[in-house]
Amino acid sequence: MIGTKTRALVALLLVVSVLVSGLLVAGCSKAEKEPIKIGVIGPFTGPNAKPGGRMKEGIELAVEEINAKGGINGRKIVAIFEDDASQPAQSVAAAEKLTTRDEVLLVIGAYNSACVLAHMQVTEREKTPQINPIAVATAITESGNKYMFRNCATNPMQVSQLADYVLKNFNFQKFAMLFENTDYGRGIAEVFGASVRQAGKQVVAEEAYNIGDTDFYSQLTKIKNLGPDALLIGGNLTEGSQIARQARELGLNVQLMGLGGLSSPEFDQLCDGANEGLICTSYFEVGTDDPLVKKFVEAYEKKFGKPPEMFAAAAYEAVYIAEEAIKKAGEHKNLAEWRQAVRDALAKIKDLPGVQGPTTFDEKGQADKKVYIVQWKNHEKVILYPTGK
Amino acid sequence: MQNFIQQVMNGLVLGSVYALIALGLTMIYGVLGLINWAHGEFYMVGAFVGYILAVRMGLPYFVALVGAMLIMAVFGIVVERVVFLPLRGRPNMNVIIGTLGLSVFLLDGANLTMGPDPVRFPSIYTDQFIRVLGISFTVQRLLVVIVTLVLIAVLRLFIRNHKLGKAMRACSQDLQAASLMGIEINHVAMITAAIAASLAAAAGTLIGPIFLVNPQMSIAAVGKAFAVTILGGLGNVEGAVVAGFTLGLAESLTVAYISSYLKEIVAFAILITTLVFKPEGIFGKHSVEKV
Amino acid sequence: MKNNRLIKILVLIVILVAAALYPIVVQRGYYQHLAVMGCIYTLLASSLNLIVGYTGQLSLGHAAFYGVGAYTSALLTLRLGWPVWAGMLGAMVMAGVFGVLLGTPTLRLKGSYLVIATLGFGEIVRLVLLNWMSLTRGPMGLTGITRLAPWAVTKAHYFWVYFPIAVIVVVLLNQLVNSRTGRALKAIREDQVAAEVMGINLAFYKVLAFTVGAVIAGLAGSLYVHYVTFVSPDSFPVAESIQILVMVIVGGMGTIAGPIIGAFGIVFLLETMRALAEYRMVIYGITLFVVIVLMPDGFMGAVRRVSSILLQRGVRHAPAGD
Amino acid sequence: MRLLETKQLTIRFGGLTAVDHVDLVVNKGEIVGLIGPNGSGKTTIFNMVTGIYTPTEGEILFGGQPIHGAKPHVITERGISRTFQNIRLFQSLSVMENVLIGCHCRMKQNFFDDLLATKKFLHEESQARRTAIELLDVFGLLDLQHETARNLPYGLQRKLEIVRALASKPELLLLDEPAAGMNPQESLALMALIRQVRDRGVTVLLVEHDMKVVMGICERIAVLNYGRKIAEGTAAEIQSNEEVIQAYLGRQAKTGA
Amino acid sequence: MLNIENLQVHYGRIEALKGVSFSLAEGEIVTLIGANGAGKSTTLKTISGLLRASAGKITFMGRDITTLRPSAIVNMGIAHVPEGRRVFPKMTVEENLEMGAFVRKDQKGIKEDMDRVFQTFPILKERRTQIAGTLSGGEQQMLAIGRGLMTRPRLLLLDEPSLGLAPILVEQIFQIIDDIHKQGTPILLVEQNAYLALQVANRGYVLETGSVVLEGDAKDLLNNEHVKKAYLGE
Repeated sequence: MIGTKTRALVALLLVVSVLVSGLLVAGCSKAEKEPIKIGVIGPFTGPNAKPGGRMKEGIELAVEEINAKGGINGRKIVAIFEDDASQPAQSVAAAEKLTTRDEVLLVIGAYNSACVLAHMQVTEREKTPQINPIAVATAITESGNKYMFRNCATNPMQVSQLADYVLKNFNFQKFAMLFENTDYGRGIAEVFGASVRQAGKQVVAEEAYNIGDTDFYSQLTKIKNLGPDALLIGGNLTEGSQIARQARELGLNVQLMGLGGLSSPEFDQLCDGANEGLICTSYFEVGTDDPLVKKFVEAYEKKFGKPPEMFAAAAYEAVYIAEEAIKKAGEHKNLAEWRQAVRDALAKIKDLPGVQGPTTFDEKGQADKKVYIVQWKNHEKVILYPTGK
Repeated sequence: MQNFIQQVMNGLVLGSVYALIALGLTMIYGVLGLINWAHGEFYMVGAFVGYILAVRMGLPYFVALVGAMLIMAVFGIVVERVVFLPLRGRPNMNVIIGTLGLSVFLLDGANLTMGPDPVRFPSIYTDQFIRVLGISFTVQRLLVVIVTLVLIAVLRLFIRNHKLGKAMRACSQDLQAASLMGIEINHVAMITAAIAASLAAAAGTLIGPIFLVNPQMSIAAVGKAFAVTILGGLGNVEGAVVAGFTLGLAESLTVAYISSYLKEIVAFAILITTLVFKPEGIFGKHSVEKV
Repeated sequence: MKNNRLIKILVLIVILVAAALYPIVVQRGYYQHLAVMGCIYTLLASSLNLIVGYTGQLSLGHAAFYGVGAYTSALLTLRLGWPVWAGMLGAMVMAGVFGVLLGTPTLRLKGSYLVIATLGFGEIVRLVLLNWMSLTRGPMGLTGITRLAPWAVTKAHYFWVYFPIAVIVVVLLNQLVNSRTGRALKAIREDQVAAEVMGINLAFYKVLAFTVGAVIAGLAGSLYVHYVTFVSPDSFPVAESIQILVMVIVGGMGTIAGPIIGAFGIVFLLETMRALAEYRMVIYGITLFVVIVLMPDGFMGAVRRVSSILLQRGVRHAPAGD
Repeated sequence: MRLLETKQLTIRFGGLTAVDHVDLVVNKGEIVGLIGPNGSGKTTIFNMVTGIYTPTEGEILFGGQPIHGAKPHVITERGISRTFQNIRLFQSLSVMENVLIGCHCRMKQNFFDDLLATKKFLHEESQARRTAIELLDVFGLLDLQHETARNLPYGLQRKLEIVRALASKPELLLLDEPAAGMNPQESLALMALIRQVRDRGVTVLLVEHDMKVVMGICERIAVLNYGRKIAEGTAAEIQSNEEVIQAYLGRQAKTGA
Repeated sequence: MLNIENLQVHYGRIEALKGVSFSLAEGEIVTLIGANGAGKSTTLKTISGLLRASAGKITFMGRDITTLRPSAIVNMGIAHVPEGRRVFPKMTVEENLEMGAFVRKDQKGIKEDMDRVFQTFPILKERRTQIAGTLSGGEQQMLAIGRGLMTRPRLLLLDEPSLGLAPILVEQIFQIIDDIHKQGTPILLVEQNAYLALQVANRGYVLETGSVVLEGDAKDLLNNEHVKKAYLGE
């Protein structure tokens, strides 16, 4: 039998040695002259690993291109990827690690709004500038966080564009909405519902589902019975594709609408034709004749053997925005000063060309971006708006 | 009415899957006396095996279904030898941690080898529709229900009438007495694990074409399977079947007539209610503890 | 007796001094972050240990108390403008109420049934947090939660507050398990019927264990939100309950030191394993299995066994009875 | 003076009547034996008296007050303690802890005293420890106080169970087959022990198969068969009772004697 | 035919058998008597392979069976009717008997043996489709013995067959034991009711706290002073 004394001592020894080992590890990795570090947070595993992977590819490509040109101000850049698996808590841990252990200059990410909302206080506390290329919740740029910049359209921006288009061009009376039970999905439903009602039309069904759900028959059956003219899918491509397929199986022949991710080729693949005629918004289209886009598409296809999609494009663009800001900010010995300088440079960015169109940040850090409205026709996208392009 | 019938059909499809998964869980508990916290992963791995056979290797769907069940049976035997055997007779906590270790291993192993992306698992039956009485479903959905019922019937016959099935029942009632009959406990344990894993594989391969296949599919499944197993009574085979269909229908009808927000809560509400009011399950009898 | 107490106090002082120095020596905020999380998990694992290790009631719903505490504290400070310390008290009270809620219906349940019931309870709490939009903002979570105090800017500040809290809680738990109450809990773990016949009120003590455990987990939840300043239901999945249980069991349940070692050990181990990248969780899974098969009574059990061999103090053979 | 009295005590499990209208009286200071074939309801009666089972019918009076249906811990507080047929010690706790748990219901501190180590806590603890040491000393277990209960040999485990039961300061002690697994010498020692317990002022009711123990120390014996009391009386009366011989002792046992 | 040498068994750290030796010859009934916890059941469980011996040797028909698995031991022809009957409570009487014949493949022989069991226990025939858990204690004991006989054993181990049975039934059971013996099956009998056991047995061993303290012819043991004192309640 071992006395409580001995046990307490053993415990003490262990705790102290664990703490000391932390110290040793910390001591070993002393910084020297190193490349400029950019931290990237995204869902590289978990339910959104697929778009997370595209995001990563976009960043890898941009980093490679910039380094091939000789880096920024003569220094190479390196991207450090941290996985958050779409979990806010993990996202916070990732941000902690990037800002305080890896001491990155700025952070790009993440994918889920909930994750960005969770970790943005970490980057703000560490006064580290952050470019958010994908997460669309309005609260992210409305929070007054001086270090947060976003180079994509927010939920209300794209949803109201979609609603305007549909209400103007179709004579639908009854709308149904099936959306994921997250900040993202609820935001979509709120804005779209408001637009529909404002136009004097009806929202007959508002059904929710959770991320990772696979069976939507129950919700769709219910919706079918209410006889809508159009159905808005407010979610990501995995669940969205299942909704489209199951709607077809149930004989729910209404106009399908969606956002963002539903314009990606993966969505088309997973749908297996069920997306025929679906109208959705898109941040990025391969088939335009913008030279920047052409160059990007070419390089991406060469590197990854497939055409890029929106998340790759958004993340790619974010790296170039970062490059511009870092270039303008110049060299700084002290990391805190350097970060501050990069933030200030980001705030001044105006009409910077990019693959998603020019970027200008307003005083909240939100870029004014327009989205495309496209329709799936025979596995290809037809651009409905803007018609000029 | 149409709505109701359609929802019942939806519920039957869900219920089939729940029943198949829960059957394996309850059998392992009944015979080996341990709760397999990695059972959701059996289902997921089974679905991937079916997917590889049918899509990557291009085998006909039914061949893939049977193939997946056979391969998973072997998988079950390996798991029984490597994981369950060292945990047999250990305290509950050790069993939980041990099988959870297996669960983490399988889940992330699948992430590594198959990638985290959901994949589509097309079968020819997903494109054939049946539209009667104003309700609509694919042949695949009908197939899920029919194959499930057939498997349940076969399993029941096996357990009722086959010598090995009887040996399994004997083991679940009194392991020591069973071994005194000359029943080789290790064989029964392996057969049980094999059947449990192949039923999970059937569930995965049947439902794969309807939904998508990805490593994460195990997580949602396991919670439901626990609810079903408890509702049916731990170790009770008939109970698991009835409870599986009950939960499928309850979920489907909840969405139809109450709210889709409550869909996920249904399983846990059933679980807690059963545990509080009738922990021995719908078919269980209350027994007095011997002092 | 006195000597023992003196040593304990001495040990305590050494720990406190070492802890006070840690953030000064280890400058990297990241390691400080891990140390803060280590303190929070120490509270969680130690409180679960009271339920699982001392009372023998296997629970997989501990993250629910953690979550309830976190949300209560967040909402009280955010919506009602309560000071942080009041939020903490509120979190402890509310989590305690949930402890009673879970403790009562589970009185009849044992073994696997109890585990599954607590698992279901944890999921229901999470799902309610997820769906009660008007209160919790659902999946969006609550942001901008008050920091611990205006002066608490760095992680070192948090560590200096949280570590002593963890120490105080552990000391109190140590006192508790070596008292009449603690003996009653252990008796229940060993043999419920015999315990009852020895005059121990089963219902009272089981609910007490759940409640005390919940109160401490609630406190941990409160410490967590005022540190991270964000909370969403995603932070309290079943996986979190499992993680806490792993800390208790791998550390060694039914011991005071075990859960502390488990908490710090696993927090730091998982981070060290980040180097293994995508193989991390696969290896973690195998490790868990191997550890539980080789060290069924956890790290402390193994320590006890090894030291009893080293000290040549094998089990004393009792004198023959006849 | 009647210390324990059961009136028409009955319990049914499902269709089975395990105890069937049994009247039993134990007077203060007596040693009473309860015998009968396995499954005749002896232990079930113990379980009802100690509150583990609730009787279906009938009454149990202790010191003239009804106790049937009360929770076991309440009954222990009233002054009834017991041991078990298959030893139920707190196996992984020390001998001392086992006895201290026996003291549980006689200790007056509350949860907060325990948590904060108040004066009351210190006083009650040292009091309980003194009681425990005294008991362990009297029964010769003091040297083993730090030993884990599991490591004790069978006979000492039985003894410890009795000591633990005595720690709750009972007026009535129920012993369930205390001589089970003991050899004749051990049984002799046990008989002395039981007498010693009685001499401390504790009334004893015991279930036992070892007729030598039963006949040797019991002042009165009640015989159960199929849940019913078929006889009651002194050892000599029971040994010559025709029905008892037929149901339990066996004819040969009598002729052999 | 059965030979036990210096058998030792531990439950964890507790020594349950401290070196027990005895033997049983073809055609014998041998009984082990002793108090609860003396190690009688432990001995039987070790013979049938449910427990592992920590030392010592068990030979059956000249073959060492000490480390064989229970199923192999059943195959060798040792049937163990466990204490407390242990019938399969949710199976019918017939299914229970079938389980007894689990290791056998001769359908015809099984059928014959089942008829024989029904002859020996007519009550079981009446109840053949009844669920075993609903039988009375005596009927369950008969079923347990019948189930043991279904293996067509070369040696029958009976653990406390009279436990908890009414005296009338006890007599009946012992009658049956005697019959089985007369039909040629040797029996190793563990009994608390030492008197009855020694009446029916050829030889006996007295176990006390894990050791054999006395052995001899049953008749001699019946008249032994120590046995009389300790086990016959005289």
